[in-house]
Amino acid sequence: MEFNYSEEQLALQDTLQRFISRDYDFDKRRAFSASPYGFSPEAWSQYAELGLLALPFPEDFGGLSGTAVDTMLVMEQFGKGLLLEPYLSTVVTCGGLIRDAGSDSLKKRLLPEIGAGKLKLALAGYEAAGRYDLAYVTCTAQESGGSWRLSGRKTVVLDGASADYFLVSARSAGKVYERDGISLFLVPKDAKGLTVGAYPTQSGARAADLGLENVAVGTDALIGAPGRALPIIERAVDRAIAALCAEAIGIINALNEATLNYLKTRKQFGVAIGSFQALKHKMADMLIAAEQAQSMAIIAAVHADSEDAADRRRAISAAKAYIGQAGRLVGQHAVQMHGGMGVVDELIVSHYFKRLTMIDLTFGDADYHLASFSDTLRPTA
Amino acid sequence: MEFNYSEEQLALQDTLQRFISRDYDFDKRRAFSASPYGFSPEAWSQYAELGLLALPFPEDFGGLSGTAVDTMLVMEQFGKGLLLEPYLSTVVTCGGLIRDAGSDSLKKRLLPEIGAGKLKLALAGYEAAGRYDLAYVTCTAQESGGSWRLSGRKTVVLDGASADYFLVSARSAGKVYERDGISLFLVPKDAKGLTVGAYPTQSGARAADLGLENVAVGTDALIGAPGRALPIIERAVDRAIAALCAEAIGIINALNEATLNYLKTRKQFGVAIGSFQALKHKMADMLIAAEQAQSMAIIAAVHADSEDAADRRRAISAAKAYIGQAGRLVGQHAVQMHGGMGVVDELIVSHYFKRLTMIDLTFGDADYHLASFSDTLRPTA
Amino acid sequence: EEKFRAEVRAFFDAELPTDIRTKLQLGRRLSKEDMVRWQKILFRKGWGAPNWPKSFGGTGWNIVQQHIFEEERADACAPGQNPFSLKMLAPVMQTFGNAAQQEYFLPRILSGEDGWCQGYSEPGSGSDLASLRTSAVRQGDHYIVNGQKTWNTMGQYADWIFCLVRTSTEGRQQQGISFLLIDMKSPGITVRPIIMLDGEHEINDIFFDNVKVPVQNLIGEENKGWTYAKFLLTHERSGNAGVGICKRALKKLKEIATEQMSNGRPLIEDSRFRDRIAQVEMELMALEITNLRVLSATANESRALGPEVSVLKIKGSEIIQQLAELKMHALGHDALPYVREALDMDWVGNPLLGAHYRSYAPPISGQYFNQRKTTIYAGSTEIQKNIISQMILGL
Amino acid sequence: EEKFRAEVRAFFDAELPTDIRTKLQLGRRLSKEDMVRWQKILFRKGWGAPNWPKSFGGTGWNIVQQHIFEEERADACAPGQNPFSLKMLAPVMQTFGNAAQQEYFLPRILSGEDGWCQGYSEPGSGSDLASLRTSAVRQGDHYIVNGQKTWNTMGQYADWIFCLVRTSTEGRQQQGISFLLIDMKSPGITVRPIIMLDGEHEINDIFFDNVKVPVQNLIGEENKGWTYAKFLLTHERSGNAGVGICKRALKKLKEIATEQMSNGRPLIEDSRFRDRIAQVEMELMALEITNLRVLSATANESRALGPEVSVLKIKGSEIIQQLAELKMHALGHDALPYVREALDMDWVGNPLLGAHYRSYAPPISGQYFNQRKTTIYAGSTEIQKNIISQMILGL
Repeated sequence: MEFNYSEEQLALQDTLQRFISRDYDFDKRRAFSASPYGFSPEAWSQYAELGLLALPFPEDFGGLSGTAVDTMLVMEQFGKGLLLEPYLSTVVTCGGLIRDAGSDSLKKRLLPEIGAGKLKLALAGYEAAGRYDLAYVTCTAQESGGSWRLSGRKTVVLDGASADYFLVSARSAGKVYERDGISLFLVPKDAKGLTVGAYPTQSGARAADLGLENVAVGTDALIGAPGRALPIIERAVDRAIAALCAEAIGIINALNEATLNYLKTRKQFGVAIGSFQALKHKMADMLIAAEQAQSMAIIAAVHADSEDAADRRRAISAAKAYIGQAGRLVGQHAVQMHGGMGVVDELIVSHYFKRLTMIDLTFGDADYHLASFSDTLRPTA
Repeated sequence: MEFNYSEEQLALQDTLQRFISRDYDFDKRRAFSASPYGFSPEAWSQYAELGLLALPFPEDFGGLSGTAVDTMLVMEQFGKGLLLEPYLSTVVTCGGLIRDAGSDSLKKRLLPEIGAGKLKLALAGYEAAGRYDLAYVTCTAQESGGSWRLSGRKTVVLDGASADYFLVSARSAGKVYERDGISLFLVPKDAKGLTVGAYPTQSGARAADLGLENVAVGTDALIGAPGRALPIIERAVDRAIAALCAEAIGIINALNEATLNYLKTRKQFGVAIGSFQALKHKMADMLIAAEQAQSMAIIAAVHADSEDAADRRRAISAAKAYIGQAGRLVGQHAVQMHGGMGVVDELIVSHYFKRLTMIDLTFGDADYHLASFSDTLRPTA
Repeated sequence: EEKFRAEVRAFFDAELPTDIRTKLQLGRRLSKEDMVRWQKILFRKGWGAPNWPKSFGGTGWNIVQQHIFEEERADACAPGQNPFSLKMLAPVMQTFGNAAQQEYFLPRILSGEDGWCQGYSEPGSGSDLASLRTSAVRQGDHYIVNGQKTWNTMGQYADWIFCLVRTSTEGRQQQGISFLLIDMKSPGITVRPIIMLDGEHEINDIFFDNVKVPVQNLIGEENKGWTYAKFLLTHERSGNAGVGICKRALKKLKEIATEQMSNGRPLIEDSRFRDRIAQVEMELMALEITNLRVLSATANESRALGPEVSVLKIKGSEIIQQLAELKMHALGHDALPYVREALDMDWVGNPLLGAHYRSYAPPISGQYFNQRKTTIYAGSTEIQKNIISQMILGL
Repeated sequence: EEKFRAEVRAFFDAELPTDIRTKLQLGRRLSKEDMVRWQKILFRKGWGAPNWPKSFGGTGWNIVQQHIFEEERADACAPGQNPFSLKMLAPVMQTFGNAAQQEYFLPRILSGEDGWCQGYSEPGSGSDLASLRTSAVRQGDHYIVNGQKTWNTMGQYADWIFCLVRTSTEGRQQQGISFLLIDMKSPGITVRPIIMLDGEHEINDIFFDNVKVPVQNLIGEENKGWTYAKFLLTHERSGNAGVGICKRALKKLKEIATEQMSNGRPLIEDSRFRDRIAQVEMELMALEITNLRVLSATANESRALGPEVSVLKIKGSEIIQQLAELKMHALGHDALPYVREALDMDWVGNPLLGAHYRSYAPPISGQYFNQRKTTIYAGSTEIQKNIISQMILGL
């Protein structure tokens, strides 16, 4: 394994850091979050100019053929800057899914548009009563005379408020929880019969619930073979998890930096509070957690693109579980050590904490992934 | 609930404390542990004189009609002094079982003898492959012409090396793990066909495995109705668990006392190590754990004699689980803060630690009882 | 005791207004009017001050009765009474205040006419309270107060504020502090809302710009304020094990875990999640007894609560945080939405979201965030451990 | 790297004596003869000192190769080589020793002729090493050594001991310390066994009563010993993440959890116990990468290991302790017996017990007790956190 970033990667990292300090400070971010779509369209076009939106796509489709490690590096900066733009949904999750499972014509149609910042996508894979199980699909898909008709509901579609297209999982055969019989469709936001109920999230972005009533799409809207979409979706979500892990690392490191700085500057009883051994040792625990979490994020990135589903499950679930736990420890300690300042809206610390908490709750929390990692340890498994 | 000991109870406590400091210091205890039976027969007769061995029995059988709280108080001292005598097996577990489930003639025969220190008993309820499940009984009992014949094996019978009688659970009907069909028999140590394989335990006492080959006992050896013994045994074990919890409290408090004292006297870098905040806060955690554990031991004692099995299960399992966890925290911290001195045989600290660890592993460890407590929370349960 | 408990429970069943009960059940916002209304109801019953002696119009209940009342209150989803008025200011005023102060202020607290807030912390003085700098300079028969208080809870609703102010800079920090009562309507007072991390307005900065305060509003002697403040702190700490509130939250958690589905079964049937609940429930079982042991010990030795309340504060705050965290995790994806309007009773809601977003869901995540404060305020966990190691362990 | 790994593995498969391998697999006692025999085998292969430069007869392996060797060693159940000889004394001697010392001692270490032990800690000097009091007084061409060392590991087997001794009481404590090499056969040396809490003899008190030590056995300069000691400590800390040993223990734990039964199924099928294993396995997965990151960083910047090894030490010791604890809990009742003889290979055993008391059972509980030392020795976890907060965090 190579643990050092390449020249290009360091340059990219540097560019993003400068972008954040120049165009995305905490106050600007607050304004972006308050705006209708909960992010900055200007920033989005800047990402396009920087090539970020085409990073993971093949050259033939105007991409830069970036690796999962490149994505990791970008997402770390998204964490550090608490960037609100729908990069995870559009580029990593949906873009990556289309790259891996889309037809050539679809790739030609969408990837360059995504790369140019003209198109935003969101994955509608979860339903209310299914918790974190992507196989819980009650939304129906019926084929009739050259078109599909979708009916049902999807919940907490991340970045759903601004998406131009949704990737909707629907059941074309089988019963709920069956792995077979799930199909995936590309549905435009203005499709007849589609309702988008948008709302803000705890971390300041936007999500939406979808209602589909007999929504008609052409057969070309089908991605992958009918009834065979679950592995495709799982792979996309695993990649999204690896990216989320990287975002969490960006936040964890930022929180440690902020807390360490606070310990050195905040004075009580006439001395910097960082001179108290109990706080020193807590800070040491936070550093250890950050180092270990970083290692797990690397494992996730290295296995994110693996074709071997079992090997991927083991790495991704272990990383998501571990980073969920580490994020909890770092987030709670950071707030605690900031005292009163840790629980007010004024400082970025509480916003880091909230985002970290929501990352844990996205795509399955630490307990969910600990269980799925644990289940891979069964001799019978 | 009454949280204050009565005059008599305080007097008893005081007597035991004086006995320990006079006749049972650490060096004497070491010698007792090394002796053939792993305890002091002299101490045993002193307990008889003090009335300890008749404490929980009704007056009609020469007892003092002591409560579970009295037993708690005695067991706390057993913990503090790391007393090795088979009080838990003989008086609390088996004596209590006979008191509750034995026939009048049996009580007349045994309880006064136990009270006088002339008789020692041990419960043989577990089998090797059954882990902590008392319903795992493969040992067989067949009735034929006015007598029962027992065959099979029992494992890790506490205080089995010195017992005059064993209470042996055997299956007279049904399949392994079935709650019905388990019977309980009083078997003398010299019964034909009984082999007693004794060995020392990690906490310096003696246990034994039993082999039974067609051991014949009379019908009067049967305790309770045939096939109906499991609830009787479970109740006796629950009472034993409550007593173990109290013993653990005695040890936890002794460890905290020893550690606090070490923190105040041990000097490094020119100061008492107790002046380091990280250690102060650890010590505070140990005190908190001790207080909470004490409360749990009280809950266990108050419910130990409850007829309501469900209510008992909830209290006993919660207490055993919680005290197992608290003991782990206190034991590990105490050893850690004693540094090198914590991991050598010389100081009593390591012996407290080992006993506390073995208490957790007796009658089901913290995880086992957390699970059984958790299962009582099921709405369907 | 059981008779008393029954009486209390019956009262709550009969007298607690349904609209207020519902708000608390669902974790919706309470208005000032709600709180005053409830205080007046209690006052009519003669229960305006559960922790006061009869002589001042209190109930004269012993510490165990107060504990039972508090437990039943939480279980009934009744609002807590203003702790700054009843548990902090009043004991100080009853012990160190003069007759005039007692006769004027205490009845107005009982009747709900006056609500108080606390002016202790300052930007530079959190755990290190004695370093406070807000000044009060004597001018004739007034003090002129200048400075800033922060972390002031519910000041936006309060009629009066009791403040620690610096009346002297001589000698040790502790020796120059006085305890002053200030009318919130006084000219020169500005209240600036501080938004908490859950987006709610609960605390404030309070600025004093040449605020005139009559000298008769001084409690006890000038420069003796620190003594009164320490006295107050032990009273503040009393009963903050919060066993009643924790039991309520545990009940709620189990309801949620029974409603939410996982693998086609109620979440609580998942042993992994249920074990988490069990772990906290054990802690709470223990805390309830520990709390009673502390109370009965103090009762028997008839003394004020000592440092052992630090144990209760640490455990109580940890448990309420763990319960809040589990409730949030029980929601799964439904923990992500942040719908402010949903915190008002009249929210009709986003129909799509509303279909699965249960009535209990809206406040849950915010409560987890907000509850982080419980290990920080009223003496952070670190401070409590310092107290334990110093005053109990002698380290 | 994979080629190298294969070569190492092949060697262990071929050359490691079966009796030694079995002893380690089952956690039985190793004799001195076992250790010497193994060192001689490695020496013949030219691998007598994996961490030494070629110039001194070492392998000259880089830090990653050493890591691979260590990992394979643990996986193969081969004994570790004497760390006091190879990882502690040798680097000091190679850096600060004179030619005569290097030519005489180093070859004898390689060949297994000499085994060394360490004389550092004293009853009054644990974490605070510099306060040591064992004295060495110059008399002609000898030092006369008096005092007591404790916490000495494996001294009962050692031929030589390297000691920190006080040669001056002037100035700062650190300035009066010298680094001395002492023959364990010297008159005046008494070795008193210290029994560990698991009942085993692993460490000793060593008493020096007017022991004569030739001056040529002084390393470097008199009173400069503290410099050499600190140099040694960073080398001691290297590779003490113990990833290889942890992996081996994890494998063992899974074997045990597959053998032991619970509810009629293998224990590992119980999700509650399996989740415990999973939790530790995750920590270990992370530590393996963290360890490699530290190694590659040091390699790239071609520098000695820095304070980041404290992170490895803390995590590595916690993980090995957790694995030992889980192994013990996996045994259930079989964790209770304490059968000393069962730790010798030739134990026939108590037939009844033997029927279910598996070959892996006898050492398990003792190992849990014994492993408590790992967070204490070589810089306790508390000391390591001090190092992190001071040297990495700048607190």
